[in-house]
Amino acid sequence: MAGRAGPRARGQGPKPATRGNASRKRALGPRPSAHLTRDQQLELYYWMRLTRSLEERLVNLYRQTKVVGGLFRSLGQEADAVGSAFALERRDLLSPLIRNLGSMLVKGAQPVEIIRQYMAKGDSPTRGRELNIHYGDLDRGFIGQISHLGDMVPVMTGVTLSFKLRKEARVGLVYVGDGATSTGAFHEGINFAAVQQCPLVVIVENNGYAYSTPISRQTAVVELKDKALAYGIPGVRADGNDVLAVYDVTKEAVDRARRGEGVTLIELMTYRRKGHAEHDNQSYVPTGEIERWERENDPVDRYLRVLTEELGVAEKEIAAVDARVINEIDEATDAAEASPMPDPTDALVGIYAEPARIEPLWYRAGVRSAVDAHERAVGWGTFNG
Amino acid sequence: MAGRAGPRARGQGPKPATRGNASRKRALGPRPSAHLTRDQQLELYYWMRLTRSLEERLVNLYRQTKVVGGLFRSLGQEADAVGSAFALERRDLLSPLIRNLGSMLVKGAQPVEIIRQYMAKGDSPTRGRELNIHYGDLDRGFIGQISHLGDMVPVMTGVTLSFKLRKEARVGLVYVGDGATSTGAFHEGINFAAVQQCPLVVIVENNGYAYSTPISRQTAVVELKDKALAYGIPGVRADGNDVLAVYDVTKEAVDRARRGEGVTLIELMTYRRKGHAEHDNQSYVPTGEIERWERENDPVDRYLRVLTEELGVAEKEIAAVDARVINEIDEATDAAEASPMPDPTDALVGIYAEPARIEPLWYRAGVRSAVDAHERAVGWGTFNG
Amino acid sequence: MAEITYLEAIRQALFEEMERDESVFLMGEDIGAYGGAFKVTDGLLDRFGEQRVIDTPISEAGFVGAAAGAAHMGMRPVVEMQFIDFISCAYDMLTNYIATSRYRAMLPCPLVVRGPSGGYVRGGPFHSQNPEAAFLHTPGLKIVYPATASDAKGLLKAAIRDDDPVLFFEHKYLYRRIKEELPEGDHLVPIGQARVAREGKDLSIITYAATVWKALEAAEQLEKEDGLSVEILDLRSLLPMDDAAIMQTVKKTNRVMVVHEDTRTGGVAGEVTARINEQAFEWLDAPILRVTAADVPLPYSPPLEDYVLPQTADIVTVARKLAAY
Amino acid sequence: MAEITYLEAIRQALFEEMERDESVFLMGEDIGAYGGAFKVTDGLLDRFGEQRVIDTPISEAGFVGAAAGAAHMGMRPVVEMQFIDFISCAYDMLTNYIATSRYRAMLPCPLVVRGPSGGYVRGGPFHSQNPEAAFLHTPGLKIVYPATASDAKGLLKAAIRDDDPVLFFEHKYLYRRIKEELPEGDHLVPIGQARVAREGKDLSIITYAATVWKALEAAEQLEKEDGLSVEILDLRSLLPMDDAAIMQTVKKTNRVMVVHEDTRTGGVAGEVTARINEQAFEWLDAPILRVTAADVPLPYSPPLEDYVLPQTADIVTVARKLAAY
Ligand SMILES: Cc1ncc(C[n+]2csc(CCOP(=O)(O)OP(=O)(O)O)c2C)c(N)n1
Ligand SMILES: Cc1ncc(C[n+]2csc(CCOP(=O)(O)OP(=O)(O)O)c2C)c(N)n1
Ligand SMILES: [Mg+2]
Ligand SMILES: [Mg+2]
Repeated sequence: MAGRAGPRARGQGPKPATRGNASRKRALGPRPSAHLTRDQQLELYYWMRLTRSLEERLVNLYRQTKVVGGLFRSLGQEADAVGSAFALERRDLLSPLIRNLGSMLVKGAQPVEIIRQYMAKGDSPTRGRELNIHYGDLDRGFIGQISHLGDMVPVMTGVTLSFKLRKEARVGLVYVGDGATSTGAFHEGINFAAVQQCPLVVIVENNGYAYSTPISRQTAVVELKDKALAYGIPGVRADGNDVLAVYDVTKEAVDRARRGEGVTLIELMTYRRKGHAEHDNQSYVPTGEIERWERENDPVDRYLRVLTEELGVAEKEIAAVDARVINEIDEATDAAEASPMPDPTDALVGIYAEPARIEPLWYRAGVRSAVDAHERAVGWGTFNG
Repeated sequence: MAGRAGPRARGQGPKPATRGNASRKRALGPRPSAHLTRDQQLELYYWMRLTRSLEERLVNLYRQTKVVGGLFRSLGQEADAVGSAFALERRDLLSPLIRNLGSMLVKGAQPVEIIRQYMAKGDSPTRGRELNIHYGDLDRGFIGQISHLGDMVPVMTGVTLSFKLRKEARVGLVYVGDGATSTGAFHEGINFAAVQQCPLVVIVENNGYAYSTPISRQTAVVELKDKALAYGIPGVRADGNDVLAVYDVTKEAVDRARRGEGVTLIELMTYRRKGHAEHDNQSYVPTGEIERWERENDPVDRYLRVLTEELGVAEKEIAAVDARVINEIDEATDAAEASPMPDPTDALVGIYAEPARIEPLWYRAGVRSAVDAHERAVGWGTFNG
Repeated sequence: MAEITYLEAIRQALFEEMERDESVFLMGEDIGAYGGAFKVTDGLLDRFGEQRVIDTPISEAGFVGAAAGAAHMGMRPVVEMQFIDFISCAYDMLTNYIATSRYRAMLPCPLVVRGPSGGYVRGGPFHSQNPEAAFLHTPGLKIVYPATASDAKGLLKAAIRDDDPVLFFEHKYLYRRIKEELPEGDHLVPIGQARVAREGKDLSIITYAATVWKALEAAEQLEKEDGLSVEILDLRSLLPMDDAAIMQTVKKTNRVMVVHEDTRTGGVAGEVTARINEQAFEWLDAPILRVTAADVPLPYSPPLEDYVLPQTADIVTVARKLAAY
Repeated sequence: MAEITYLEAIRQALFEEMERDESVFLMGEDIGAYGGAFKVTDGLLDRFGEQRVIDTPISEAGFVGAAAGAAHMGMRPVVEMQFIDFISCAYDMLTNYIATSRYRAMLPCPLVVRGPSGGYVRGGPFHSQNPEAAFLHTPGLKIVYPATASDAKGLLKAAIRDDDPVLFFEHKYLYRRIKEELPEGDHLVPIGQARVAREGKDLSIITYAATVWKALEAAEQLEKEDGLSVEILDLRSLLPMDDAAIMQTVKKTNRVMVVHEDTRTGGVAGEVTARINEQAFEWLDAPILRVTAADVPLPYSPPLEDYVLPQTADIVTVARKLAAY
């Protein structure tokens, strides 16, 4: 088994670009990305850079123990998140997972919100109730995930079913990891969406691992795109580290959904270069695998080459974006650090529409806050997203 | 949609025999059924006839209101149940569903047990605790189902995992209906079995309907055998109303499992000629569909033709089997009718190994039986298996 | 106005709410052409069409989750469990995703999950369940379990209009056994209010669903044979629970019995007892006694089922003990 | 002999039982090479190999169901939930298939489902749950929830040897915070017996899991500041529940508080209260008071979590009220 562990075993690794090309060929006529304006091309870089730099900032805060709970990275997966979300329109809705910070940013999530979430601040989007990037905003078009993997698939089936019932030309996009494809919720959700021909795009992010579990122990299929065959829907595979290829394959599926032709499953080949969460030392990863992906297949480096070599973007334009990103993150960090922690009694607000607030337990009446604080729990870094 | 309803829509109906032949061709060398002795060939007929006649007897008892609860038929599906179970060895284990009375009989279930179950008798295998054919016997090699569809798949994954872990050359067979393929349990169970290469055969009985729901509303795949593609296992389709074809395709999968080559999914094409249960008037079935299947594709008639025309079995041999069957069912009926109802306080026995019996509620201490009886409940005929 | 059954009351509620609000739609197994295993949705497909009466694959987690997604977008899904026993397959979706939605994500999730529940019908262990206790400790959910046709209609209409997720349990034993005239017009029963099903002064029986009728039977008998005046409180709503009404009857009779059909250990009666104990301990002249099913899966054979489930005679026995205490 | 932590005690129990009985094997997510999210199974793969330490796909219903099938065949599976919160995905399998197996089919189903439970660790709503109440009303299951390293080891070994399915909840707050010397040899703690964690005469605190430690803290303070002698009963087993031990402490002190970390409504405290009320009503000099979490999903931010969960000061407040009653 061990030998089969990790993506390399299944011939991924250094040159998935070819697969990406494969998916490009599928496009009728010119690739959708051929229509991107120069600004949009630069924008894609901006989102990827913002995603990476924001996570790096979070790592600093985590090391300073300013982050409450675990920290999750999408290092090396930025193209998959950004390129796919970029294929949506404003009115469309996506359901991100823990590796989809980039998707949320594209959809309008603010760095300051993200940092406040990680710092459990009272003015964070969930007012300190939920962890890390577990939040959403229907107006901006992203919905908050829960930890239980697979559950967002049926939920997005319902979201897109409502689009269909109301004849709105809107599309839904749901992300699942390679590991989450094993859940019953994934199965029940896609199957129902396929029968109902919901305008739904399902993106399976194949990053080689589910926590420590390689795909060889997750499923006996070789290509996750073949899961589509069980639902009578198209399944395609693309290079998840080629942001333009991701944009192309997603855009085609989104257009198809908007045309009322139903569900598409997309497998994006990528690689999780960091551990499941910051605490995970990746001891289970074959030596050299991470380094090789970093060296040969970093999505930001690859896109930088496309920008400078193929699209004629000047170094100083890139530098300007980088500067803007750092500046935005600095401002967000300052704002988040200045934010207050929640008022304890806010915990009693908003469990139901009516009553809007529940009564404190009798022995807590008048008590503003809990009396004994607790130190940071051992091992809490292992909490999952 | 309505047009697509029912099996006919998917090009089944009159001539699934061809598909059966297709599956025969798959066999390497001579079909396994070519090795059946003449006695075994007759035995197959015996089991099918016993299944059908026993259910007919149960219908009489049901009309006499001697059956407690609903009555489930496998009319027109006897070949699928009998032919598949016949491909197992004594040491192998199967998990039947409500349409698999035939499978249970082949595995040694006794008509008197079945009738006692339906009459809720105290000496029935479950002592009146469970309904209809919901019971099992590991020694004889069949396990009791629960109502929740799909749940038996993970359970059989575990049964066969234990065979593998203990290096026993035993095989497990689990039946699911077309409808049950939509459950998360089906997905999680097969996927895990496939990864573990368990010696498991999964038979999907495609009888065109789940209660009133046609396959077109159950899934967007055209052939349920393609569900196998999501698990990296072989999927084959065969004519479920050709008992020899069923035996052949199952035997091949069973041998494969016994060789340690893992899971096979088999789709058996058949048709549910009766309602979901006896109360169901099948108003949702396109007119003529049932009659056509009865006329053109009855598994017993078809096998009778094979026996008499191809295998040279004499009419009087058939008549002898029929007589034996009726005789056995008469005896079983008499024995079951003479059986006592359960002792009420037996309800307190055997919920745990220790204590073997729980105490009655204090206000029931000394009470032998419940005081007020209840009339037969309206609508209980709709209870599912 | 004609008398209608508990089942017809439920169908009327669905019909009226679908007429009133086009965002209301139904999902479930065999609810369309077939009209549902108990025919509760019979005729609704013809009236409202396939877009609003959707037959689902056999995937309780799938379509309950889909209901949540649709609810987020402003729809008002009403989901049928063919038998409530299958709600266990959607347990994660209901307790983790749906119940927490408003609190953790400020995302309203107005939906109703309904289905035939309860025993006394020889349904066996998987077609007779009372799942209320499994959800009682899930903040964010509401739970109702009506005992009359009038409450069935009024509470279902209120549940569909409620801005939070409601589990609506229907007792299948009552579907066609009870009939009554319903109030004219837009009949709503507010969630969270108990109902005094019978006035009395000697002792109180707190119960809900089918056992309300057993309590009424017992009360008649106790009145005749013992001259006891029994008050019966039908909770109707389990979450939120009507503490005020509970304490009122406790303070009136000082003797309390809690009756439910569900198994004893971990059942709703424990919660009721704890609340009385905290809020009206001083008024108790006797221990609060529970009449419930025995702690076993519900067996199917009539003598076994009748022995396991609470019966009128049990209530009578316990009431006498309570009165004599 | 050296002191070991609650977590090491659990690993020792697994190790010893796997050594003793080769039908014992483990299934769960990332329990092999990685050793589990909390490293509970660390080293077991090396010692026992891939056949007995099986990494599963992400399918709680799938591998819990598989455990049942293997158990039928004479194996003794021990299944890990990466976090107990995910047991909700196997709710149907546990309550309908596994719990009923012996009763409806005379089919033994000896297996253990274990996993990190509980809060006080900033885990948020989906990594802090206490699911015991959801299973308490499921006859056929056993439920244990140890508070000490010694009980963790002894109860897990007993659970693995038990002929019925056992839910074994481990409190992650205690994993590495508490240490003690364990008895030598084959240390077993029988399921179904409570433990007096502290002797006292003025009032009783009935609790389990992490709040046992909060109760002990409170008891010290009450002794010092109020001269109150507090008895603490650690239930350890919730199903079956040790009525004898409960009534004994009630009859000794006549004043009772029930403390648990789970939400209040529908929590285990209700069942304990009902049992005391039925079996020892005469001995009560005061109402039974509950100290629990507030009825909301557990929020993640420290000030919120600390406010929602029961704290030592709450126990002190309520104890004083109880003593003065
Ligand atoms: C139902 C469920 N079971 C277990 C977990 C614990 N868990 C959190 S993340 C994770 C691995 C997810 O892997 P994958 O789906 O591939 O996503 P990735 O982290 O690789 O992006 C696991 C097992 C969970 N969150 N939900
Ligand atoms: C999880 C679950 N949901 C719903 C039901 C109710 N139910 C019982 S049988 C049935 C239809 C089953 O159809 P299929 O799987 O095709 O088997 P068939 O009856 O056709 O043999 C349904 C919906 C159930 N038993 N389990
Ligand atoms: Mg992954
Ligand atoms: Mg079918």
